[in-house]
Formats: sequence, C-alpha cells, structure tokens
Amino acid sequence: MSASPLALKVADVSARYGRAVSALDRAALEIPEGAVVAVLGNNGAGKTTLLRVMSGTHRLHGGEITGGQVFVGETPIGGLNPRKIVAHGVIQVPEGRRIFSRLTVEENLRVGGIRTRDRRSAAEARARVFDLFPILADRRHQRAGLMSGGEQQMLAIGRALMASPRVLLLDEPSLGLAPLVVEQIAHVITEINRQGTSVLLVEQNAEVALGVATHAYVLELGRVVLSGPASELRNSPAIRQLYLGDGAPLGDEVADGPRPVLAPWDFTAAARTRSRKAS
Amino acid sequence: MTYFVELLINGVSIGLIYALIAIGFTVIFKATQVLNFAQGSTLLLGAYVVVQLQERLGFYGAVLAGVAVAAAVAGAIEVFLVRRASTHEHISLAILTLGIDIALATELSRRIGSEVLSFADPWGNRTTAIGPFVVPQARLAAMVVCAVIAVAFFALLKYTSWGIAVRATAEDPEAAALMGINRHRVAATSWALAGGLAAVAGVFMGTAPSPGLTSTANVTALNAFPAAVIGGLDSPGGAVVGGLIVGVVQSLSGGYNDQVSFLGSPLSEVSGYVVMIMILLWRPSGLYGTREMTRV
Amino acid sequence: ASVTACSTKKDDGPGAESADGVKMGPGVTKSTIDLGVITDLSGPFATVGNALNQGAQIWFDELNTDGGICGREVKLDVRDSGYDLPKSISLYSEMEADVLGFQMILGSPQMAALGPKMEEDDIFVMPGSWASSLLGRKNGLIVGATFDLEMINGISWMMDEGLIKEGDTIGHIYLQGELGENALAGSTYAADQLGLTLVGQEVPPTATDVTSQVTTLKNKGVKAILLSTTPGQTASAAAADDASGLKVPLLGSNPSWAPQLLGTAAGDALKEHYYVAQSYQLFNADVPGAEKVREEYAAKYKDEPIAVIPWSYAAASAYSAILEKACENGDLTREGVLAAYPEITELDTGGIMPPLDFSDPSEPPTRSVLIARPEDNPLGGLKLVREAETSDLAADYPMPQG
Amino acid sequence: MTTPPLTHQPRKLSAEGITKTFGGVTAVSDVSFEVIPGTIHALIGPNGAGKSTCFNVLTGVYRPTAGTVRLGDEMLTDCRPHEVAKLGVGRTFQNIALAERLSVRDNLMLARHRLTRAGFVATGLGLPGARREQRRHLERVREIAEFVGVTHLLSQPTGTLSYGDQKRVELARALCIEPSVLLLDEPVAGLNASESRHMARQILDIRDQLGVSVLLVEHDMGLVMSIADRVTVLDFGRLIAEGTPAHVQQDPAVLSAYLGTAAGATSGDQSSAPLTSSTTGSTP
Amino acid sequence: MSENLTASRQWATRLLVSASVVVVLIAPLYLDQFWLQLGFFCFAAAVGTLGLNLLTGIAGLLSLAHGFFLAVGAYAYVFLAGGSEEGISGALVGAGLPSWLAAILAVGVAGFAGLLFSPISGRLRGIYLGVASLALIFIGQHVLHNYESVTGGFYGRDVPTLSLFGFTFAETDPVLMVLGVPFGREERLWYLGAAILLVAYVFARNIVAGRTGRAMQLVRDNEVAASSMGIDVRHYKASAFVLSSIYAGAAGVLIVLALGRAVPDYFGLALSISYLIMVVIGGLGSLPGSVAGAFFVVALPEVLNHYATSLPFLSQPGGDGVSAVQFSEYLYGLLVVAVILFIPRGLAGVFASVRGRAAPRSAPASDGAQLEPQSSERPHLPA
Ligand SMILES: Nc1ncnc2c1ncn2[C@@H]1O[C@H](COP(=O)(O)OP(=O)(O)OP(=O)(O)O)[C@@H](O)[C@H]1O
Ligand SMILES: Nc1ncnc2c1ncn2[C@@H]1O[C@H](COP(=O)(O)OP(=O)(O)OP(=O)(O)O)[C@@H](O)[C@H]1O
Ligand SMILES: [Mg+2]
Ligand SMILES: [Mg+2]
Repeated sequence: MSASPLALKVADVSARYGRAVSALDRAALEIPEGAVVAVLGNNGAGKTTLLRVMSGTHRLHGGEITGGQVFVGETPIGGLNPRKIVAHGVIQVPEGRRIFSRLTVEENLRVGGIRTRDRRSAAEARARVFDLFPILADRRHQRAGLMSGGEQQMLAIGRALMASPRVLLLDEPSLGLAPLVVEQIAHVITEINRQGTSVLLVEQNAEVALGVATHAYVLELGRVVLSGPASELRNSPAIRQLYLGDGAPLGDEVADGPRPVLAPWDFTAAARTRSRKAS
Repeated sequence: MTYFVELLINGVSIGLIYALIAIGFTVIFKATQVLNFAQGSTLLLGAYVVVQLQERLGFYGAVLAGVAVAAAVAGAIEVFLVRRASTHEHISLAILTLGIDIALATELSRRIGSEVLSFADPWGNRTTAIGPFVVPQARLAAMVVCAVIAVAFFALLKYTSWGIAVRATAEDPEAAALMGINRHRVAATSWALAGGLAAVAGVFMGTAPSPGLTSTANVTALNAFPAAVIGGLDSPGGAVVGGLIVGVVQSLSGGYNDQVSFLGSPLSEVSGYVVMIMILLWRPSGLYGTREMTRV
Repeated sequence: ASVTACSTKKDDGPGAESADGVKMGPGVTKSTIDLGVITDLSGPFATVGNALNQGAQIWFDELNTDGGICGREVKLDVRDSGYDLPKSISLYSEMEADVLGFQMILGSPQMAALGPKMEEDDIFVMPGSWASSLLGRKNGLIVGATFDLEMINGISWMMDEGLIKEGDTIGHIYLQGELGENALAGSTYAADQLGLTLVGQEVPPTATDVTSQVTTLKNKGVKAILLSTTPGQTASAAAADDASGLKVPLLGSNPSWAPQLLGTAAGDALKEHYYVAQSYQLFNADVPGAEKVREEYAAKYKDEPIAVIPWSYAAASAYSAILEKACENGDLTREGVLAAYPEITELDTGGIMPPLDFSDPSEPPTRSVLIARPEDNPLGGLKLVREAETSDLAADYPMPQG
Repeated sequence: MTTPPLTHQPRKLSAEGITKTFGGVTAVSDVSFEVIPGTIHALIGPNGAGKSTCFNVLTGVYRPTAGTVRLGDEMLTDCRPHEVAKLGVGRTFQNIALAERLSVRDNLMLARHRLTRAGFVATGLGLPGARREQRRHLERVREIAEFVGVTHLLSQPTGTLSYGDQKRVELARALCIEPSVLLLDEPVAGLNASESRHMARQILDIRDQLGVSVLLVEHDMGLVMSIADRVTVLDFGRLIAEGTPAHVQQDPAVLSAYLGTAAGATSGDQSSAPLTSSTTGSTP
Repeated sequence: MSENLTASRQWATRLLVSASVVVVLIAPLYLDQFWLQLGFFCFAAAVGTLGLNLLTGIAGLLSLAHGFFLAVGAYAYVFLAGGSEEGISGALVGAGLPSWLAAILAVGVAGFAGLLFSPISGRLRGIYLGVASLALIFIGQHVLHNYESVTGGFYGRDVPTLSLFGFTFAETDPVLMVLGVPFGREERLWYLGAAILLVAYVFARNIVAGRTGRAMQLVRDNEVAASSMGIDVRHYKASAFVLSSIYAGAAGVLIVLALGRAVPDYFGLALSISYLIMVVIGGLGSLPGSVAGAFFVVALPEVLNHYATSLPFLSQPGGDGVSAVQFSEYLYGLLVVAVILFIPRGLAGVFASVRGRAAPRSAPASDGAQLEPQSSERPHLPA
C-alpha cells in the first residue's frame, strides 16, 4: 500500500496528556493520495488524539507529542500551529461537531471558507455544500446552535468542505445521525473522495467505515494493532465480533460475561434512617 | 422645556463618549470574552501621549500618534499577557487586566500629577448655536466621529471576514483554529482597535466643554461599564445605545435632582447604574446582547 | 500602651526623665523631637499632600538651622498613606509610640477614624483641613479660617462689590464630603442672612465634568456660583459658565484652585470670572513670611509652586510655637504639649496668616479671609484683590461645634 | 413546594398533545404517547424531528406551547426541571452535560441531590447526620458505578474522559437519581458495536432489575429494534407511527422518512449497513 | 495513588496546621501593635475572601459587590450596637443593642441583603452579573452618604466596642496580663479574628466538600444539567449570594472593629476589586488559596511600606521618583499580572505542587493503564 504517493503520514507518533496520561504509543498510519482510510477502536483508544495530533490542536487540550512525526506529502507538520496545518489542506471535522452555535448557518459556512480568497470558488463550494445538505440551505439564517444534533453534524461537515480540503479528517461523522443521513454521509464521503480529497475517517460505526474505506486501522491503547485493506478487515472474525456486532444474541450470558447486579434503592429504609435522625 | 433639551444635549454628548469606550469593551469582549479593566488607563495613556506630542506634531498628528500608542499598548497587553496567561478562566483574565490597570494608572498619575491635560484641538472653546441651544463644537465633532466609528464597527463585525473570524474565535477557539483562523491575530487586532478607540474617547473627554483631563479620567471611564452592559456586552451598536442612555440619564437625574431631593444627592452618580439594573431585570443580556442559549 | 519589664515584647522604654530640666515623653530625646506625618503622596490628594509637605519641610529646616526647639532637632517622620484608610490606621499604630505628636494627618476620614485613639493617646495633631467639624478638640490644631468662614466672607465681599445683590439667587457646587458640607453650611448661613436664595449642587469627587450642574444653575437664574470643588471641577465650571453664556462670577473655597488651571482651555474663563477666598497669603505676597518661603522654595524645589505652600509653612510654625511653649513650661511630654496649646493667644506667622489665637479651641484662630483672582504669574498664579478681613457677617457667625 | 413522594412506585409518563414552537419553527406538533411502567419505549425519527425537544418538554427544560405532560396523576407541564427530577424522572443529554472539573464521583453524588437533605447549615457545620448521609450515598454511588462499569474512573475529572466514557458516566448519573422513569438521548452514539451491545444489555438490566421505565431516543436501529417494547416515530415534529418494533419497521411512512431500508434493501448497497447489523430483529 | 504518599501528606498537613495554631496562639506575646493589627486585618479579609470564593470560585457567580456587603455588615453593626448620639453632621440614631448581639444580627442583615439581591443574581450570568453587582457599590455609596442619621454620612460613625459577656475587645475592662504582656485591644482582637477565621474556614470547607457545594459547582458548570439532576438552580444561586454576604458581613464587622470608625470611603469599588484580586491570586475555588490570597494582598503593601526606608531605590516621601506607596502599587499590579500569567491555579496551585499533589489533569500513570474500559472485551488480534 505504500506504492501510491502519500497524502498524509503518521510516523510512529507518541503523545500524552499532562505528564502521565499516554494516549498514543508509536502510532503509525498512512493515507495514500486519493484513499479513504478508516480508523476503528474502542472508547479511549486514542482516535481523537490521533486526529488532534494531525491537526495540531492537541496542545489546546494539554497534550504533547513525545515522539514521531506527521507528514503532509513530504512536509513534516508535527507540532505546527493548527492554522499552518490547515494551510496545507488538512481540514478536520472535530468530534462533537463544534459548530459555532451563535453564528448563523451561513456564517458558519463562511468561517469554513475563510481562507478562500477567490469569491467564485467560495460560491461554488457553498453551492456544493447546499447541494449535499439541502436542509442547510433552508436554514441558512438560523442560529446554528438551535439546530438539531443531526443538522449540526451536517453543518460541521459542510463547513469543512468549504475549505476545499486536500485531506479531510472526520471524527465520528455519523454520531447521532439518522440512518438515512448516515447513508447519505457515506455517499458524500465517497463523493468527496472521488473529487480528489483524501479522507481519514474515525468511526464507531464500523459497517459504514469499512464500507467506504479502502484501508483500515485498528487502534488499541494508543497503538495500531491491526491494519490492512478494508475488505480484508471486514472479514476478520475479531473485527466482526467487536466492531460489527457479530456474535451471540443479546442476553447470551457467555458472550456478555457475568454482569453486575444492581438492587433497587430502598427508599423506605432511607426514609427510616432520616426520621430516626430527626427524632 | 429648553432646560430639558439642554440637559438632553449635554447627556447625549457625554453619552457618545461613553459609547466610544463601551464599543471598545464590546469588541474585546466579543473577540476574547475578556472584560478589559485596563481600558480606562489605556484611555489616559492615549490622552497623555497626545498632549505630550501635540506641540511637535500638531493636534491631528498627535492624535494619530496617541491612537497608535494606545492601540499598540492594548495589543501588546493581549499578545504578551492575556494570551500567555496560564489560565483561560474569564474571571482571572479580567483580574489580569485589573492588575495592568493598577500598574499603568499608578505610573500615569505619577507622571501627570496635578496637571490638567488640555488639548490644542481645532475646536477650542468655540460653540455652535442650534436654535436656542449652544453646543461646543468639540462635542459636535465627537458626535460625528462616534457615529462613524459605531457604524464602521457594526459593518466590520457583521460583514467582513475579520468580523466573522472574531465571532467564531470567541465562541470556540479550537474549532476556529481548525478552520484556519489565526485566532492570535484576531485577538490582537481587536484589542488594538479597542485601545485606539479609548484614545479617541480620551481626547473627546478632554476637549470643550471640559477644560482637560485629570489623572482620574480613568475613573470616569468606568461609566462605560453600565453603558456596555445595557447595550449587551457583545454588541457594538448596543454600546452606542447604552452610552447614550447612561449619559442622558446621568444628565437628567443631575438636572432634576432638586425635584426628587428625597432620593438623595448627587443622583447622577448612581442613576446610570440603577437604570442598568432595571434594564437587566427586563433583559438579562442587555438590550442587544446575544442571549445565552441553552440547547441540550 | 506601656509595657512592663518582664514582658516578652521589646521594651520601648518610657520617656526618660529630665536631663536639662525638661520633662521628656515619647518621641523626645536629649537631642531630637520626632513628629509624625501621615499624608497622601501617591493617592488622589498627592499634589496637596506634597505641597503641604514642602511648606512644612521649609519651616523645619529653617528652624533646625536656627537651633531647633529646646536645643533639639525636630525630625519629621513622613509616611505616605495613599489616602487609604486602613493603611493610615496601621501607619498610626506603627508610628504612635515613637513620636511626640503628629505634625499633620491628611484626610478627614482618617481624622475621624483616628480621633478617639489620638485623644486616648494624648496625641497633639494638626489635620490637613479647614473643616469646622475639627474644632473643639483639646488635641487638634486648625490654622486659619474654616471653609464656612471663607464662604461667608466671600459672599459678603461680593455683596459689597455689587457682584450680587439682595434677592438674587446664587448657586453652590460643592463636593460630597467635608469641604463641601462645611462650605455649604457657611453659604447657607450667609444666604439666609443676606436675603439670597441658595441653590446647591452636590458633586462626587471623581466627577470631572460639571457642565450639567452649571446648566441647572443657569436654569435657576443664578447671579453667582460658589465652588467648593476640586481644581478640575473648577475649570470645568468656569468653561461651562463662559461657554453657556451665563458668565456669572465664580467664588471658590481655597482648595478649588490650582495654578495649573491657567494652562487649560478654561484659563481665560477663569481669569475673567473666578475668585478665591482663603485665609492665608498668596505665594507671591509681599510679606516677610511669604518672601522667605519663596526664597527657600526656589532653592529647594523645581516644581511650580502650589498655593497652599505658604499656609503649610505657617501652620508648621504654629505647631512649633506650641512646642516652644511646652519647652518654656519645661514639659515636652504629650500632656505638656496639650497644656501649652491654649496658652498661645497671639501668633505672628510672618504675615502669612492673620494673627492667630488658640486660646479657645472651639473657635477658629482667625475669621479673616482674603480674596484673590487668577493672573498669569509663575508664583502661584493668583493676585490679591482684597486683603484679609473679617466681614460683620463672619464675625457674628456662630461656629457649629463638631 | 411540597416534598415529592420518595417512592419507587412506577408511574406512567404521558405526553398529551404537546406542541412546541420556537419563533417560527415548530419543533414538535401535537404529539401524544405514553411510557408504560416497566417498559422500554423508543422515540425515533429523522434528525430534527423533535425528539430531543420532546425530551426537553418532558423534563421541564422547555415549557410546551400546548399540551400536557403527566407522571401518574401529577401534572408536569408547569414544573421546572429540578422539580421534574425530584419526582423521579432521570435523563441523559444528547450533547454531554457533565461538570467537567468535578470528578466522576462528585458528578454522581450530585445526582443524589434529591435523595439527600443536608442543607447549608448541616453541611457547613459537618453535623454527624450530614456525614452519615454522605457515606451511605457514596456507597450507593459506588454500586451504580460498578453496575455501569465506571468504577475505575471515579476519581477522574470528567473533562478528561473519552467520549464513550463520558456517555457512560452520564448514564450512571441519571441512574443515581434513582429514577422511576429514565430518559436516554442517544445512549450509544459514539460507541462501537460491542460497546453498544453492552449498553443495550445494561438498558435491559435497568428495566428488569430496577423496574425502571425507559424512554429512549436512538438512531441505532439494531439496538432499538432489539430492546424496545414500543416505538413512537416522529417526523417534522409530527407523530407518524406508533407500535411494536416489528410493526413500525414495516410502516411505509417510517421507511421512507427515516429508515430508508426499502431503498437500501433493494439496491443491496453495503453503505446501508447500519440497518443490516446482525442484531437486528433478534428481539428478546 | 499509593497509601504511603497519602499518609505522609496527611502528616505534613497536620504538622502544618498544628504549627500555625501554635504560632497564632503565641504571636501576641511577641508581636507589637503594628503586626498584630496587620494580622487582624488579614484574618478579617480572609473571612471575606472565603465568602467571595464560595460565590465566585465555587458557584461561578462573579460579584463586584463584595465591598457593599462588607459595608452592610459593618454599618449594621455600628447602627445596632450604637446608641443615639450627636455625630459630626447631625444627630445619629442607633438601636443600642448589646454589642455581641448586634454583631450577630449584623451578619444576618448582610445575609439578608444578599437575599434581596437574588432577583438579580438569579437571572443574570457571568460578566453581566459582575457589572450588575457593580451597581450595588454605587448605590451603597449613595445611601451611606445620604442616609446620615444612620450612617453618619461622609464622616461615618464611631464603632462601638465589642463586648462579650462582660469581656471587651478594648484596651481595658477587664485589664488582662498574660505572661507579663498586657493584653490590650490589638491582642484581644487578634484572637477574635483568628477564631472567627477558623470557624469560617471549616464551615466553608465542609460546604464545598458536601452536598451543597457540589450542587453549586454543577450550577456553575452547567445550569440545565444541574436542574435536570434535581437541583434548584435559582435557589442555589440565591443561597450562594446569601452565604457569601454572610461571610462579607462578618468580615465587615471585624474590619470596622479594627478601624474604629465606619466611613463610606473605605467601602468603595477599590475594596470589592481587592477582594476579587485576593480570590484570584489565591486560586479560584481554593479555600486555602483564599486565605493565602487575603494575607498576600493585605500584608504586601503594609510590609513594603514598613521597610520602605531600607529600600535604597525608593525616593523618600516628598521626593521625586517612585515612592514606597507607588512602588507597592506597581508591585501589587505586577504581581497580580505575574500570578495569573505564571501560576495556573493561584497561590493554592503553588501549595499543591509544593506538597506534591498531582494536578487533576495529569492523573498518575498507573491510572492511565486502566483507562481502557471493559478490559474483558479487549480484542485479541493478530499483531
Ligand atoms: N484533555 C485530556 N486530558 C487528559 N486526558 C485525556 C484528554 N483527552 C483525552 N484523554 C485521554 O486520552 C485517551 C485517549 O482519548 P481519545 O479521546 O483520543 O479516545 P477516543 O479513541 O477518541 O475515544 P472515543 O471513541 O470515546 O471518542 C483516553 O484515555 C482519555 O481519557
Ligand atoms: N431552542 C430552540 N430554538 C429554535 N429552534 C429549535 C430549538 N431547539 C430545537 N429547535 C429546532 O427544532 C427542531 C427539532 O429539534 P430536536 O433537537 O428536537 O431534533 P431531534 O429529533 O432531537 O434531532 P436529532 O436526532 O438530530 O438530535 C430542529 O429543527 C431544531 O432546529
Ligand atoms: Mg474520540
Ligand atoms: Mg436530538
């Protein structure tokens, strides 16, 4: 997979928060030009941290790169200012949307295209976004913060597209989206990719991720534990069980393991102690 | 009636000066969510520089220099202090500016001493009669300048990329950075603009009918706080309205203090604040401020 | 508080007994007399504080060259309170044990707060003020005519000059606080007695622009405005008086003037309309005391002189006259100073003050006030209009007791 | 305000004809449904359909423009959120709403607020009653944390947790108010398949072990179809279908507005995968 | 976190506490008036700062009105304990209550003033609340100047001596000698201040660690979430104000006892601001920080001024150049800047790191390994 030129490369990056919390441990990952690469992993595996390191925002969270390097093409960008990394065409849709809730939808999109000096290409980009997400066109004058979660997610992606990215980093884009929209977003990703943008997709929805991706990585405790062509991973039994929900039906004691039991709270006992205390 | 109108005119002309300072508060607040207590001493600094240089550079040249110095200092405060603070707690940052204000005001009042800073402005003591009312030309100039500045800021924030960058950064610096916004530049320019505005306000505060600025001018600048809050802390247009309200209320309550002597005197000191409280009870984010949104 | 021998605290030692037949108390040694000064050198009243200090320094330097008091050098322990009340209070408790008395304590809140303590400690003190509320203390010294007397004398003078006449309305812009209240008491009395209508306008010390007050007074049709204000407010009032076309005479209490005002945009208006009423001579006056001050000042300091410097020189001389008296009585303890105070019945201050009489502490030592107006001169910026005089009205004025 | 009865009596939560408009936007329009005690009731619909708005109306965050909300016999329509919570309605938030600087433990203890009494004076003076109370509830908080699987995070500030962990803490916190009705807004968003499955299991346990009724908003159809007892479907603020999962799944209006499976199934497109996850249909 | 470490830290804390108790107890035997008075001002200010920190640091409500509530406490005491008397500017009225009762009631009155503010404090947020509270300062000044029969106007009022069951906090009555040291006003007030600070501190600490403190913190961080957890947001905001004004009231009573006279000038904007500075320098939300901040801000200028004569670079009073007071103003301003610039959590942060307490953000490594939830489900994949 190293035959094609690389859009982005993460070379053995380690990162930590504060002094002690290690979030990435020599993570290595490559995004070939024109590919869609998916990253899977449990909660807390370090996926978001990986994206932060790529975009340079880890420092805003008290994070620090302790080793390794990130390259856009041949250029090292590790530790650069987020703004400079954006200038290299690496745009991220952050986890949790992070749209500007006090700005209108339209203004949010303008922020996305703020680096585009050329008015015409900005207008084109906007048209493209409205085309992909018609609801945004309808709501263009609404304050973004008042939109539903899904609408906000669309806006977040739309906003990133306004920057005409070379590499698009998506952190859980399907989060909170209705199935139809997830489908739509999958299409959009494919479409964006077809138009020449390389994509890195962090997703919990492995079905979608492996559906659109060409390559995939599995992150565990900050380390890449598995990687390969998406179609291969799809068929790995471990992946199927953990990320695709294969396996025993719900309620299977063996699969779910022993479960902790919680007894209902005894309100009357609580009331008794209280009245004893009072008397 | 004439008396009322006279008071009104006086209130408006003072209110516009408050407005200039208040616009500065709002711009800084909008861009960095910091309440800048150092605005008062920046104003004094600007005025001081103008007075020091007006003989050499002429009035307009000195004003330009004063505005530039005040802008540079305010910008530097952001670049070297606010930005580098170890905390992003807004309260702490406000206190940071208080610390700067204390140091700066101490130095300025040491230098100024009992001097009255008076400007060699082209309007001097000349007045213009509008009907039966006599208005100092300096105040007319203040009105024009203030109106122009207010409109300019409104347009700047609403329509330019800079304005949108300011608002985006204000809300979510990380997301803004991810969009390639240079939040440092945005912050520094807003502070610098506000500093320049303060210098302009300082000059108008010291021109006719005022004989000049004393070293306590930074205290008077405090009146811009209620002005900014009445208008809504993140609304430059609101700052103008707020400034006018405070100015007029102060002037009227002072003028009619005798009629309500049971309220005690001098009323003009508190009246602006009382009106502010009433307005806030009615609209907790000021007249034009963005309402705090709760969307869960 | 005195301290016993076996205490864990260091023993300051009570005043040693007579060596040259003079009883000595705290702050007095065989060769020195220590006096405290708590003043404002950095706060809102720094200018006045500084000037007061300069005048006193000139006096004591001169005194010490001439051999001091009782053969002892008088030393001033000058501390800066920045006008901060708690700071003043801790300065007092820090200094109290080591001084004979306080040559000056600036600020009426400070005086109000420390008053009872000083009475308890038998501390003799000169407040930096002319408020009649300070009268009647056996341990407090007021040098000159009080603020109310300035106004009464000033209004009488304006009547005499025909600047105002019976039945007129006059305005009074006065500061919140001591100066304002005391001056207002005087103007109210005078207005009452002379058949004038008085309109008061209170302003806070922080206000710099009094245009709206002048507008109000104009609306009331005043024929003169009294100013018990800060110098900045005086200039603002003068500018507004002139610009609004009101153009009535302005009469100020002594703290309302500062020579710097002449350089402001209001300079011309001030020269045209403003008068000041005060009991001490001008800096450029033709009296021996003032000449002396001018000479020394020029030698010592570079700043433009402030009007109040001759007063503080004279006031310091009054304080030392009392110490001198105590020395004569052979008792340089605090009690000795208190006892000596009313014994001074006629003090000459080189012509700076009218003759001063301290025999009745509930009376100001003089009721005479002079009138001056601004003039371009580098020595205080004032010229004399009328010599110090006590108007009939002022002579009959019943002093309010604090 | 009267002290709410501190019982665990399961009561029916019902929305009757609620409408909510924001300026010009009608977010919810004349929607009625009931959450039967001891059941899991799912509320689904496209983005912006008004599901979260319903939640906010039910919990008193928004006052409905029209309609009423009832818990058993009690009217909740005019209650403020804390009063609703005191009646035993717990909820999680779609966009996580934890006190970031406080530890997980403190966040959970906060939810015990309605069950505890110590006021300013008692806490301030450190009266023994207040301390005893605190100890007892800390114990319970531990139990709940154990149940949800966040015990090891108890002393960490919630702000430093990963998204999924924060979701779990939210669930634990909602449980800590000892609710009789629990409202979950997208509990498995951001969890991967096995984690979702775990969460699903937990929701079932909450229903079965605690007897709590659950109102669930979720876009993961696999989850909804496998654990919900009843489903209500909203579209553009309107109720478009209501019934058992199997029933709703067949409803053409639902298919076209929300699921889109019809299209997906016919084309056999892999990207419609979320609906074909293998847990679909495996109702307990 | 290792048991050993915790234990030794506890020991260090205990040692520190007992040492300071001993120092506080014996100090009046050695210190002279100046230091005792300064110490008392520090104690009193620390009480006030604790209150403001509960409000601003814990409940997240910015207040520039703390000075106002101090004034309410101070004047309430002066009025309640004072008799009807002739003041400088006219007749004064007073309730003439026993002074200890007046002191307690005054604290209550201050709390009540905080309650009266609740329609505003419950509705406003953040900076808006801060500036709105600024209004109280100006309104307070206006009332203090105008309501002369109670407040004494500009000149203020003498402060009646506090006496508790026949024991007065004054020079005499009864005359008291301890180890040969006469215990006068300053010595007695010193112990009073220390005792009240101790009570105030413990009370605040319990609040913060307990149910109510947690509730206030969630109100600070997320109002909607708080109310959805059963917390009455308005009630807590109002309570926070009441609580902090009670603290302010107590501080106000203490401070005027030391000042000897209540004058309006003292209770101006600068006072409120200095309290905010104490809170921030000490560390927002940290109680030990509050105490440290108060000591720092109150003592610094005094101590500087005290030793000013021995600082060669300062000009003597009246000279050109920088005077001691100006110097301490610069220093004060610049230290505020420096603390916020370099010390993230104020003085409290310094203590914490000195005592080796790990910052909450950087949890120890051993925890890091456990961050992975549901370890039983960890995939076993071929590497
Ligand atoms: N700001 C922070 N400070 C300290 N630790 C952090 C911070 N952000 C994340 N961490 C820790 O770093 C590790 C990796 O977190 P990260 O957010 O990258 O996980 P993730 O894979 O994105 O998880 P999820 O799927 O839940 O979003 C976790 O253990 C988390 O607790
Ligand atoms: N406070 C508000 N002001 C204005 N409009 C609002 C507000 N809250 C919600 N809306 C609008 O109401 C509609 C319903 O929003 P809601 O959040 O209830 O959707 P939802 O069903 O939860 O969607 P999602 O699944 O995407 O979270 C949306 O169009 C949204 O823009
Ligand atoms: Mg993540
Ligand atoms: Mg929703």
